[in-house]
Amino acid sequence: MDLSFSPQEEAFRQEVLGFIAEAKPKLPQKLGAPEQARLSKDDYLIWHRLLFKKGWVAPAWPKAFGGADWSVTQRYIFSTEIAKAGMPTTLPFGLGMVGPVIIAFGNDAQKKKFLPRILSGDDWWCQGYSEPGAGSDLASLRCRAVRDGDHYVVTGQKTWTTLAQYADWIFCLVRTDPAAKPQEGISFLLIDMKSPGITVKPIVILDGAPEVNEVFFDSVKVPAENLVGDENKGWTYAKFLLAHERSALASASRSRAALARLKAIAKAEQLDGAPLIRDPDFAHKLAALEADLMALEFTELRILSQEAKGEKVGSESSILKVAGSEIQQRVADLAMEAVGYYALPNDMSLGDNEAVGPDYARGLAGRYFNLRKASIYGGSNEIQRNIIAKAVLGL
Amino acid sequence: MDLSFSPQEEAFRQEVLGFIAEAKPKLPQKLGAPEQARLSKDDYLIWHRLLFKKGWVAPAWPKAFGGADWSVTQRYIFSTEIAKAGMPTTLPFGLGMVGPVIIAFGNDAQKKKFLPRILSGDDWWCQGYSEPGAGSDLASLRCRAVRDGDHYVVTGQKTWTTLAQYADWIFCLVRTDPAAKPQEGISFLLIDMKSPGITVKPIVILDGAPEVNEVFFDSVKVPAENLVGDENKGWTYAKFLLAHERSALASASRSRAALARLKAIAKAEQLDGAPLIRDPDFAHKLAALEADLMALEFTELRILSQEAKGEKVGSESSILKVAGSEIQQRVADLAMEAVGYYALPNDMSLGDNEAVGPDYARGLAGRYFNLRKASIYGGSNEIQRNIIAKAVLGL
Amino acid sequence: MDFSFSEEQNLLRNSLSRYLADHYSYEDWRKFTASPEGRDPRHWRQFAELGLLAAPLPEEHGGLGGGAIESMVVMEEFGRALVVEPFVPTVVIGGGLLMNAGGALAEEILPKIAGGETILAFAFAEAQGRYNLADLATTAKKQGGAHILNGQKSVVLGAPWADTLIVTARTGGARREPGGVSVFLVEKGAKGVSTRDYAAMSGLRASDVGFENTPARLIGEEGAALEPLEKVMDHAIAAHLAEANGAIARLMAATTEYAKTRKQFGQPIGKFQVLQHRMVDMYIAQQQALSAGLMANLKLGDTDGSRAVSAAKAAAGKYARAVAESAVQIHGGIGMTGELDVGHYFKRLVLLETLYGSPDHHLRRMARLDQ
Amino acid sequence: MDFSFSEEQNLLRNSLSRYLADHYSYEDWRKFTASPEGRDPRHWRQFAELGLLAAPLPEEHGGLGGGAIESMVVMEEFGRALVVEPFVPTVVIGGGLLMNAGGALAEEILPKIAGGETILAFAFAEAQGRYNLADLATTAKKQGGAHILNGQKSVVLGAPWADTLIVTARTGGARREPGGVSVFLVEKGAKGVSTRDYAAMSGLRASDVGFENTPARLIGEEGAALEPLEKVMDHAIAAHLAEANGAIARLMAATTEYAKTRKQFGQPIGKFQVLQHRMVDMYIAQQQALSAGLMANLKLGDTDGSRAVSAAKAAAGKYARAVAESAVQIHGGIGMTGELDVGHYFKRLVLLETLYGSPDHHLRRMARLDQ
Repeated sequence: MDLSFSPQEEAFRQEVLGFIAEAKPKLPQKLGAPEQARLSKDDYLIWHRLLFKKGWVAPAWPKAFGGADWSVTQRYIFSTEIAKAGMPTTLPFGLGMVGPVIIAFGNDAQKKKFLPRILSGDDWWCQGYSEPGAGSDLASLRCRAVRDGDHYVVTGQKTWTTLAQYADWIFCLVRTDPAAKPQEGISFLLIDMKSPGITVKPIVILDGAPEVNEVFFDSVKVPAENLVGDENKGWTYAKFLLAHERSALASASRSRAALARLKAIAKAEQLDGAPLIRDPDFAHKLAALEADLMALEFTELRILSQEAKGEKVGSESSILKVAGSEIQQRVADLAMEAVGYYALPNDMSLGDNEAVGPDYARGLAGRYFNLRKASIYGGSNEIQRNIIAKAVLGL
Repeated sequence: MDLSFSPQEEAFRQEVLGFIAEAKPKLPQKLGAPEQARLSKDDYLIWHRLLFKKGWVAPAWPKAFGGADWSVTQRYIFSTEIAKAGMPTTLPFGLGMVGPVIIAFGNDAQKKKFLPRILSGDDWWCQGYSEPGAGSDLASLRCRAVRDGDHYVVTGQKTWTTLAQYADWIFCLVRTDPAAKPQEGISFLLIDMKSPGITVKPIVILDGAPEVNEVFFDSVKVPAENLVGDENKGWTYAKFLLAHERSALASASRSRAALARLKAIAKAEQLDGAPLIRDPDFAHKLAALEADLMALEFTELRILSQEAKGEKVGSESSILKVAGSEIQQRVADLAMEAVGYYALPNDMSLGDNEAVGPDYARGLAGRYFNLRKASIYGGSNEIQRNIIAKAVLGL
Repeated sequence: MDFSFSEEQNLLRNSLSRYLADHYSYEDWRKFTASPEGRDPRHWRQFAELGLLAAPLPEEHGGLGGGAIESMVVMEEFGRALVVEPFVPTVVIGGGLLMNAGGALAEEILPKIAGGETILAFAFAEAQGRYNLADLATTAKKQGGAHILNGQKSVVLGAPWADTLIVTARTGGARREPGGVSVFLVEKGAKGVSTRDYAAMSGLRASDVGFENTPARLIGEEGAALEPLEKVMDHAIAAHLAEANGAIARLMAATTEYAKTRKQFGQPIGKFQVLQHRMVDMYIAQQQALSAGLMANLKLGDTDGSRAVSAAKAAAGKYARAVAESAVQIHGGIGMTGELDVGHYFKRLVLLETLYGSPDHHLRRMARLDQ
Repeated sequence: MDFSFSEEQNLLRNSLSRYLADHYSYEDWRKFTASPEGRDPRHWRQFAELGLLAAPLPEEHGGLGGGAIESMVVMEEFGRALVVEPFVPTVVIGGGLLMNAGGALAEEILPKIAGGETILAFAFAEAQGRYNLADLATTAKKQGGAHILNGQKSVVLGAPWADTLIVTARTGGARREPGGVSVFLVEKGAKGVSTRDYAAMSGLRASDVGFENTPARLIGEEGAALEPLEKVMDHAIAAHLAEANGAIARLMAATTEYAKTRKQFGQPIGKFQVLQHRMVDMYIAQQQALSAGLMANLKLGDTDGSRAVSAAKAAAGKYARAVAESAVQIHGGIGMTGELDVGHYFKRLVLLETLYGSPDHHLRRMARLDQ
């Protein structure tokens, strides 16, 4: 029973801290305040390329493909320190999603063609899963790909495609055998966003940000060599990816950093002439939230320590998604509450205007509204609870 | 839009207040403090008979059967004032359940035989619905009644039978046609508790009180004249009764009275040298609870005003059961919290001992545990939500 | 005891709801809230013609002699249609303070309110003051026959559309002291008024407003405005509770409708038991919020009226939030979009939860009024 | 970073859990908790033989040299079996205060604790004091070489079985002042000790205890006990969090098992989605409570140790209550009975929620330690 890191791990942590100290001044300031950031493609890429140069952009990838091949604990240390320092995460679509799928199921040509450009940031990827009729229920998707000689012809629509407006490539689940049962007959296809017949239409969401998009495919020709693995086996790869996504740790350290910013706001805000943080009601909510977060941090550590020992962690880690998203939402809610009336004009839904009121109020309401997605996207919390009920509790 | 009572209603309220002022000194003191009361049969009957003498024991029954035949508003005024004054309710099994069923579906002989003795309190009734295998799912009950000449032979078991230990009679749902579909083939039978073959076994519940029982029937002979209505039509009568039960108003005024007692406790208890009621955390919880209760009082009034206008109020009133039970439970929880360590010895599970600590602490923990039943008995809150989803929201 | 509306009140509701259905659809709303002006000025004139603005005002000042119930009817319909026009600041607050003060100012302004000839905004909040009406850094001094205002006000809703501001300021006493609070009428075009206009959530517009030696006309008695202010704020809160109930009704209907048609896993999502129960909880919250709003409006002016208003504000804020968050969750991704109206109703409810005091603020007020 | 237990700790757990399975079944428990004595005295002797009582104590005083993790292991198993014996007051609190004070009293008593020759109870609560350890009306005065105690203590858990009491009293300072708090050892049979014994929820026994000029032996420094007391209470709370986790584990297992077998409407109730999700929420609460308990125990003694303990106590209290209330609700009527063990675990968790400070008390302490 030991809470401390090994000397090697501690040395690694110091190395990460050193890197952060060096990198931080090179980053635009808004990268450190996710409540207020509306990041451009370049903003994201600055950080991506700094990590790439250091060889740290793909912590979990094998060395052979240019990854850092870190242990679970190293990855945890890295993402925790990054979060503490208020640095952004890299986007998951290339590094965390399609990359691992190509590594696991792609052929050599695909590995050679795609992996280096994911690492370097030369290719920006997005994810083509959800459809208007298939949100949490992926098996019912209808976007068709028909084989025609050496290529597929893709027709249909994807939606909720995050940051598709910047993307060079999209990885899609498409239906290749409409006669098969819902979960069969699905294939995993890589599609060049510059292909004729693709239209991207932004969806403005609650906080006013053009974060997600609809992507339309009108008889888009896709070379057959862009099929990953076997035709009609796409569901297997999708499940692999979902499992990969769920076990992503360290959302707690993001909430921890957001909580620290919230406390700073509560010290600056006034109530009846005293700092808001001294108000019994606010202090109570803050403490209750932090207590839950501290427990969540240890839940992460417990799962981490299992993974580090090589034990298989299954759907248990879904609780991190459920509890983690609820805590994220509570932090955002309390931050919005903390600024009182100055939350009202600051939901970013009317453009990139400067803050009204104190600078820290900017974007707080938008953040609260935006984070409603945390319990919807990536398998809603209802779906997560279904999974836990079945897989963990055996109900 | 008018919140006040009509002059006639106000005059009635004054009459009720006069009756209460007169009756109160005649009642044992414990009848006024439901948190601490462990009532005997005699305790219940004192109050019952006072009301009977006044002609008020059956507010909703027609005059022809000895009832008061009050309007909905009168009934509301009566039960509200009774609750405010800290007086007990009468038990529902005779007056509120089997009585109305006999009035609606019984024959003249049954009316003559049973109704007067329900009114006078000479017969104590209990309810034989639930069975070990059939709690919220009444349709699956198995207690059998086989017709044999001029009587039925009843074999089986009932459970959760409240205060059966005092009962002279039990009204039972029994299966008379085992071949029929689950909800058919059920009959409504009145059974003398002194019949040979009946055994009553107390179930001790969380607060230590012998409030409910198991009732066993071993080839109990029941005269066929004790069948209410038609054979195999019992489900209809049961549904009639459930609807009758749900629309019982004025649980809010009970919670209001309990809240007043809770406030008195919070004024007497100390925290850091000041009354507990001044503690910001406690005051916050108290105010939040009272705000919900005030809304519930108006929800009751809104339903009352619909009923008073003769509009049919359906499953909408199920929300009174759900919201009302949750508020009841919160009041009990906060009362337990208010007395701190002196809640621990006072759950009554080890006999009728005197209070340990302040007198008002007696029974508070027991009350909290006991009231867990409020969301279970009489159609659990899950069942109520199923009903509302279907009948009100049309889902 | 009777919760039915009078014939006049039903007429008022029907004519308003018909007007809004015809001229204030969500499509219309999207268009004019995105325009530079942020509203369509014709609506205010039509509201005057429909008699809304006169409904709760006294007959001797051009009103129709109604009261809180009329405001409740109007605001519930406004809530259903996400109306942005400042009925409460103009009619309930402005009208209320003037009625209360009486005198020449009331004679002058009340008929203009009733006739739709003026739009008022209420400038009360200050950066340090949060929900405490007496926490004022803005000051006013008597200079000759008039007053001179100096200070800064935050998030004055509707100010970009207003011609006149109602402003709270200190004429004496220390910060947060009950005595020494006064209320003034200020022409928006007056000397020394500076404004920064911006959009606020759910289609509203607001301004931060500065005053530098601005001439102002005193409403009521100098230094004794806190009590009438609290009273008028109770009326404003009660009216906004009705607005929230209109918005809640729309979210409730949209969500159950969506749940009946949207299919996942081969059946309408409304068949999933967890979503059914969640919608039942929404329904219970809706019913409780309705009750809270009714209570607040019916108890205005009673000895326990302020306590009832605070209880209702606190409880209804919680109910509204629960309904709104569930509405988005059950709609899923589509509920997150700015295109669907659900998100805008959500934002209106969050705005109303904050406006004139958070639930915590009102629970504290409740506890204070209990002692 | 490693959350695995050492071999010795696993051995300790295994031997204890085997003993409890063989000799401390729920049937046994029902019998001896209903007996006049309320316990079976053989168990305490067996606990001594199994080395539990020595496990967390230092070797120089007859202990086995373990610490908080050993207490955690013991208490988790105790929680699973609803054990009533006062391990925490005797070993963690008594042992902890004596270890901290050192000296002759430690030399004398610690080996007796380790050997199972003494049972201690901790008399700290007073009617007016609630969870504030310094809010003491009980006083002690030096008289000759010894101290003389006067006062009243409330709900002293385990006191009916104890031979010796640890008592907090004021030797100086005003009520609630940090300085002037002292801790004493008092023979229960000493002059002037009066007790009223009674049963407390979940099979425990307790006493209200009075002292009238009772001779008492000072533990540690006079008037400076509050700091070491707080430290030892952190250990006690951490141990009880492990106990709660044992009880939660039992409720969780009982509930999912019941849901798989109990049928309603033609299928196991565990097939109903609302109950599935409710059990998932129980599971999440269980996992979070486990984490909170682990955090509290691992951070004892760190600079932020007390804050972590308070956070864990507050959060775990909420989780435990949620699990327990759901366990009863899902069991339905049967969960309401005193015959099923579920209700007793529920009561133990409610008791532990209150013991040494409610969740609100600890959230306040957390906030205080943050400033």
